[in-house]
Amino acid sequence: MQCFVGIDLGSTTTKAVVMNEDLQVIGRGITNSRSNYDVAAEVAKQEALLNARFYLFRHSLDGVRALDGRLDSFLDQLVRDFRLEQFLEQLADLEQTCTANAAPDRFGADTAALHEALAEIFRRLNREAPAQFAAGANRKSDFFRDIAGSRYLAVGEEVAGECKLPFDYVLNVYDRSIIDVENRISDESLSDKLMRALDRTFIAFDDLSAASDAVRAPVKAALDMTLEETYVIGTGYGRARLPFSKEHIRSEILCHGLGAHVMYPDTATVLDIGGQDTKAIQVDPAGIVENFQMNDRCAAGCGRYLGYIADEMNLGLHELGPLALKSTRNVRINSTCTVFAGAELRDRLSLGEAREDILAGLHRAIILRAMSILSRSGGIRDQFTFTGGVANNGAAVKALKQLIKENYGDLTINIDPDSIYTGALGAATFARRAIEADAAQAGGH
Amino acid sequence: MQTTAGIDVGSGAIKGVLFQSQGGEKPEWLSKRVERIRRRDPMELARQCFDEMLAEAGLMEDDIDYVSTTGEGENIEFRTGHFYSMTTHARGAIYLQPETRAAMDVGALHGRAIRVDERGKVLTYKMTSQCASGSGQFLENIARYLGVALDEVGALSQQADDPEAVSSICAVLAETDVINMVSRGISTQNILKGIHTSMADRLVKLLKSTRVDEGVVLVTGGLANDSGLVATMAERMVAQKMNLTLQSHPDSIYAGAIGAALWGAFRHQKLADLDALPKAS
Amino acid sequence: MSNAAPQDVIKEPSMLKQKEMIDTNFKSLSTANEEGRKVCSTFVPGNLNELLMCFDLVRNFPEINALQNGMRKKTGRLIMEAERNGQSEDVCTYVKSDLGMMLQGNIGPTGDKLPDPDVLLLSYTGCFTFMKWFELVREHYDCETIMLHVPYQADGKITQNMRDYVVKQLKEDVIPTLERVSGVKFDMDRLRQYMRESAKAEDDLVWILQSAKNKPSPIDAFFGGVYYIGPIFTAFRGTEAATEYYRTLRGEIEQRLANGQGPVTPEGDFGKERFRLVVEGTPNYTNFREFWKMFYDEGAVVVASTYTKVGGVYDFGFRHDPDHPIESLADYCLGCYTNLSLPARIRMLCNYMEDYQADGLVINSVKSCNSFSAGQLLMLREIEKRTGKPAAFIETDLVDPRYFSAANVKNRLESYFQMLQQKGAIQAA
Amino acid sequence: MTVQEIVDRCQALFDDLDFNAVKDWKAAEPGRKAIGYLPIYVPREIIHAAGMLPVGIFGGGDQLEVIHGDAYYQSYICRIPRSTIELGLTGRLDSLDGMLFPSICDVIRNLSGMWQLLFKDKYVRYFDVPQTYRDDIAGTFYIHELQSLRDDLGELVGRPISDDDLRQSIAVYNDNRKAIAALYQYRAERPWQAPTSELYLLLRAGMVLPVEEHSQLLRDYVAAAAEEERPRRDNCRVVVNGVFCEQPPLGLIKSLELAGCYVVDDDFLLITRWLLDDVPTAGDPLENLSKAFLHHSAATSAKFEPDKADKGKFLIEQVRSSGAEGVIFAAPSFCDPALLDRPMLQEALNKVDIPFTAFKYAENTGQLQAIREQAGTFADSIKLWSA
Ligand SMILES: Nc1ncnc2c1ncn2[C@@H]1O[C@H](COP(=O)(O)OP(=O)(O)O)[C@@H](O)[C@H]1O
Ligand SMILES: Nc1ncnc2c1ncn2[C@@H]1O[C@H](COP(=O)(O)OP(=O)(O)O)[C@@H](O)[C@H]1O
Ligand code: SF4
Ligand code: SF4
Ligand code: SF4
Repeated sequence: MQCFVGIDLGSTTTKAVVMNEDLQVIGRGITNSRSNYDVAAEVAKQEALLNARFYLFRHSLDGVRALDGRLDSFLDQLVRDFRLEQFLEQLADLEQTCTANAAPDRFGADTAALHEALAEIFRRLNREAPAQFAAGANRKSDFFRDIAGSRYLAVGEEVAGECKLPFDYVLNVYDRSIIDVENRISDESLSDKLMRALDRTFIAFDDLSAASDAVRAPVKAALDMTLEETYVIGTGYGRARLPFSKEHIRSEILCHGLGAHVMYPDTATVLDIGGQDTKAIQVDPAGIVENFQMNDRCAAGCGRYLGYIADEMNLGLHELGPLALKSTRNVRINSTCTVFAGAELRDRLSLGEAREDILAGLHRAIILRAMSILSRSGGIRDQFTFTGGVANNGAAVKALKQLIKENYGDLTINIDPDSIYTGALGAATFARRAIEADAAQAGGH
Repeated sequence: MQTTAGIDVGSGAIKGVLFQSQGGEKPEWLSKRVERIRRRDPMELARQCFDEMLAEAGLMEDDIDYVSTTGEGENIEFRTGHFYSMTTHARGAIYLQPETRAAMDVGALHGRAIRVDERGKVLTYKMTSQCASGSGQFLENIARYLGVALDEVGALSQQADDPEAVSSICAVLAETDVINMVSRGISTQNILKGIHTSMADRLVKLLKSTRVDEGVVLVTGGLANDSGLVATMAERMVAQKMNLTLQSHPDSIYAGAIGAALWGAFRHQKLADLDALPKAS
Repeated sequence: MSNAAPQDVIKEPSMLKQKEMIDTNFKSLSTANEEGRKVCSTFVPGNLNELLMCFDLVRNFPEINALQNGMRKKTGRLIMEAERNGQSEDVCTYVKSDLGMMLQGNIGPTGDKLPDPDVLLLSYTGCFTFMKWFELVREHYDCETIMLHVPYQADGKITQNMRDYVVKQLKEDVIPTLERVSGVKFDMDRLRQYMRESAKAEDDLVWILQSAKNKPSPIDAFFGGVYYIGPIFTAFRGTEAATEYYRTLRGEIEQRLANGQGPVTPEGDFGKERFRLVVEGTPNYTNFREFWKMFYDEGAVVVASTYTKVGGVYDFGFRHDPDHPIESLADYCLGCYTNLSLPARIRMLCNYMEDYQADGLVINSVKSCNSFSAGQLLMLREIEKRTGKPAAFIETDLVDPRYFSAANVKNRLESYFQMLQQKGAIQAA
Repeated sequence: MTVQEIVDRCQALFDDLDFNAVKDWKAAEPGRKAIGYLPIYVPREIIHAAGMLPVGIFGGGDQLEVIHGDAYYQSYICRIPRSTIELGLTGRLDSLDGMLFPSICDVIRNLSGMWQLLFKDKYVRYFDVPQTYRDDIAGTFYIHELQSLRDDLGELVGRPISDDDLRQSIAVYNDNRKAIAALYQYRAERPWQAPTSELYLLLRAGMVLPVEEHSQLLRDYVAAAAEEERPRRDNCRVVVNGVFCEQPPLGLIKSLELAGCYVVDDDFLLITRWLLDDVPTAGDPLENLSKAFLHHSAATSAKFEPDKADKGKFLIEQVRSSGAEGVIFAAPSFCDPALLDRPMLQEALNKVDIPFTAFKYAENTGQLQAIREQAGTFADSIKLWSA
């Protein structure tokens, strides 16, 4: 089938959206941006195509009675099992790379002890992996770098303590290895991994083993279907470094504007808070950008700021918002310099303020900055759409809603759970339109 | 004879020393410790550091005549007195290298250039501003990203052959710059050297604005351990025809704590002379 | 890519002439001290070039030195030097590159030594920083400083009180002091003669800048304009050389018009004119070419700019007037662009948008210059509102390379041009 | 009243970003008008003579959330104009019938034009003052400007301002200057009795209170302060310079004291101490105001110093007369006048061996650690090394 792909290579995450001819989104994929942009784009696209396969599975399994009405939970389990397979594969790679990097030229007499420690760390990591991907499990993030990284550090500190080995060694081996590991694309085929995941799923759903063949056949059929990448458009911060020709690149502003318009056709104002920039965009009823403003050459108050804070508090990004929502007191925070975030936090803690109150203050500070940029772009008009990664953060959303109400009154505020994909969605829409335009031109002549 | 403790609560690490001296003169080491904070509570860590030093020296808390804090240690409850960082780094630098005419303290978040006289008196100083570009923390993040241990940074930077300048002044955007460089295949050595160069430029600028014009400049603080930064600063100083000798000292990281301990002894002596001793703890 | 072979820049006769004029001036500055000629340092906006010539003073323009150093990529180092010597990171970089140059032996942009000034003529037009700038310079040279205070046109007009004040200062303070410093007696007829020359060149300059009303425009009124204003904003206003330069330039542009050609760019002829823009704000000098390229590569031509009015606003009728020399000098000082109130600046830009049939407005806001920058965001809004045309906002600096982020600027411009294009396509449909 | 009561009152006035004191004053008598002014100097005597309340607008401090104001300013411009705009756009300045923008720097100058555009129904005036000092040239110009302000305000209240009105107002302000001078004198002598954070609040109260009431409040404070014995710390004595426009947060002022510095002279709210001597009440009042301005006014970065030899003299005299041991240069970030002036002033201090330290702040600076450190080191060095 024909597919239109939009890739948004952001400063922190890379997103891809796959669309069919009818402008329906059939797949979304996301990965962390990394030094190898091609890999980031490729991985995001693979993830989106994978997600599209699941979309197809759902269609083809819809009528399979053998699943006993448990299609949703079956597919959810399959996704988790697939993720686990992926994780284990990369973990094995990480172990190998770490072991190779724990070489005597650097660690001298401690090398052997370090190898032992590494073996132990990975033993524990492998052991705990399935639990991390169990239903309802609380993961720090969905990216290998983050999950493996945070667990490695925690387990590593324990093991280093037990082995009386400097923790810095353990840390360093990881730091040396992770770039290589995350920049390698698995050479194993998708279907092999999926089939293994399916085996796992049938273990979880052992009462359905009789249905095995009835399920495997349509899955296999969906897997065999070719997804043709008819037209790809790239956008985002890193777009200029994508191996695409000029026609296949669009400005991120236009993509965000169009993406928001596609999700909510009545959108007039769009706010996007990404990793290192904040954009306020005004669009006309056709989704065309009329005006935009971005933060200047200081990255204060952008998404990355939250990342620093989360690190400082030893929390996952998605845990920040919920914690901040527990706040009961207002704490005014004025500096949003990302790098000083940690210092500010410590300062406040030492003054005896509660973590959740400080966090709420920090979120409000970020949104205040965004409000200024919005105001600079011409203010907020009805309807307002909030996009970008930070839209996933409940505390940021709460602060935003409050400030909009105080300053602009009651407006319709749209926030889509998939808002992080807005730029990619815009790009995919441009891809679809490019083909239409080509077709129209061909027809016209 | 006084036994005094100096505790330097930094944003990256806690440093502590114990000294025996006569009003800050003829000091003798009893003990030293450095503890990376790594998201732990600095106040608890400071206490722990103090206790460990006492244990190592075989002393009791009551044996200590004066506990002085410096850095962010104003709130430590077991202190006798507090001195501000530049006061202590200046004194510490003179202790470590009596020829010092300026101390260049480079820590996790700030850089400070402090001009001193031979007695450890601060003459002028200059600090980096509120924007955290080019601090130790930033270097540490980059090093981790590049998979380099902190103690390797120096050597690697000195192997650079074609350093790549970091264009952003913002530490956050500079991180993205670095990722970009990696993606363009720039070597780790050249990236590190580029960062060192931009940091060194800022630091030398600070130094120059204190108008120190001759003698030894001692690098203190955690980044004194980074031979690459020290070398790059020295290069920049030569390039700018500054008639100064840049040095580092293996105990440079303790400069603040040393200064605090010595000023504590000085103060204790003075108060004893005035018969106005406050009770310790 | 950046390592592509540098292209041979096409030089027209006017360009060669200008280059020669500039070189000669720097040469004459470099020998002034030795040859016993007296030197006056002064600023571009509100400069009294004709008057200074009456006293045989050689004119040195610190702002021009700074921008020339910027174009030659020397300012980064100079600014650092000034900062190392105690200047703040926050302040105007023109000042700092001048001070940095002074600290490093006062070697000018062309490599020629610049002279020690005998007098600082502080005509304080349109910017408070000038005042501190010459106080700082005065710390180094023990020389006379003349303050000519030019009041601000806060209500968009020159009142009689303002004019009287400036005239009085000129007559009772500036002229007597210049006579004393130079040892030359003031001669009103000499002044009139220079002013006659000025007016001629001013006529041609206005014609040249207004040629951009044609479609396609034969000139770029910002990037190209920066070169066109060179002589008349500086040491040459009132000289025959300037009159000749503008005559030649006008001839060349008449030719381009006849041929239906667009502007000349550093890489040769401009391609198809796709967007017509008005620019408010100053150029960036450290990356001048790179910045310009971002425009002409996209077919964007600047048809009018305010920067070409900082050294005098001539397109609304003002000319140096030999019949009322002192009064017209006062009006000239009072009328420079940055001495205009914000509402007046907005009106001027809106007129440009209309008269020059522009598709949009680009504001290049520089960190250095509060005089220009404070309020530009309101200007942007007002102009968008009044003209219905979209505007773009870019932040750089005049001569501080640390504040030019090519990627950032390009990102904004690219988005802006794509937006103009989309809009244009819809309107066409 | 006790010190605490006076300080609480001033603190409440300071915290009130809605200027209720102005509203109350206006409501007390129908038809009353109030005129706002920005730093550093306007002739409040003329406003007073028109029967109006002069109101000093000194930015939004660290408690105002600036949303719309930021939209008008790039990050490299100081904070005071943006918080001032925020105050205006959020209706907090609605009680003002006009605004004066003194000639201090390009930012405030341009703000006057922005105000014309944003608040079309209000009286807005850029108040130009001469940068040259001859009576026959600058004086003539300045008297004209004063006269035109007098005409404008007369028109606004619907009656011309008479010379006698002006003379009487000059006397009232002379009295206020005396009361302030007495307070400064008291603090210089006993800085632990009149901490600068309190002195500052007292001065700020004068920005919204009627001048007569303010003079009384100042005198009450000094009297009350003398009644109480307060603990004296082992602090050094400093002059603070550079705070004449955008204001440091109150926390910063307190931090200086905590870090070991007693402020004994400063250039806060310079308008209250701009004219150095009494302005004569006899003769032509505008001429008197002009002469006072041209020949007897404080030196500050926003003014041109015609004689190189006089650069820094005023500051050195402040140090000497207050018995200070050093100078703290505190300037708002991105403040061209203060920051460009600083190296010259420092040079002047160097020549006479007065120690100094310097840092920047913003009105909403939240992190005071670095500032405490610099002020603390400065205090340490004076304390450890003073004879
Ligand atoms: N689940 C989440 N919960 C809260 N915040 C999130 C979450 N996911 C991403 N973010 C925030 O979004 C930011 C990345 O946003 P994104 O729009 O992807 O930026 P970019 O396009 O610049 O890469 C992160 O820095 C983080 O702060
Ligand atoms: N060997 C090393 N090479 C480079 N940087 C180092 C090294 N050792 C410590 N550091 C840096 O020193 C910093 C801590 O320095 P320190 O002076 O203790 O700072 P602070 O007083 O602010 O805590 C850390 O941020 C770390 O990056
Ligand atoms: S380091 Fe902080 S303040 Fe400085 S530019 Fe970056 S985010 Fe902004
Ligand atoms: S502030 Fe602007 S006008 Fe003033 S000197 Fe600097 S660049 Fe020139
Ligand atoms: S703080 Fe400085 S730059 Fe800002 S308005 Fe005041 S005087 Fe001008």
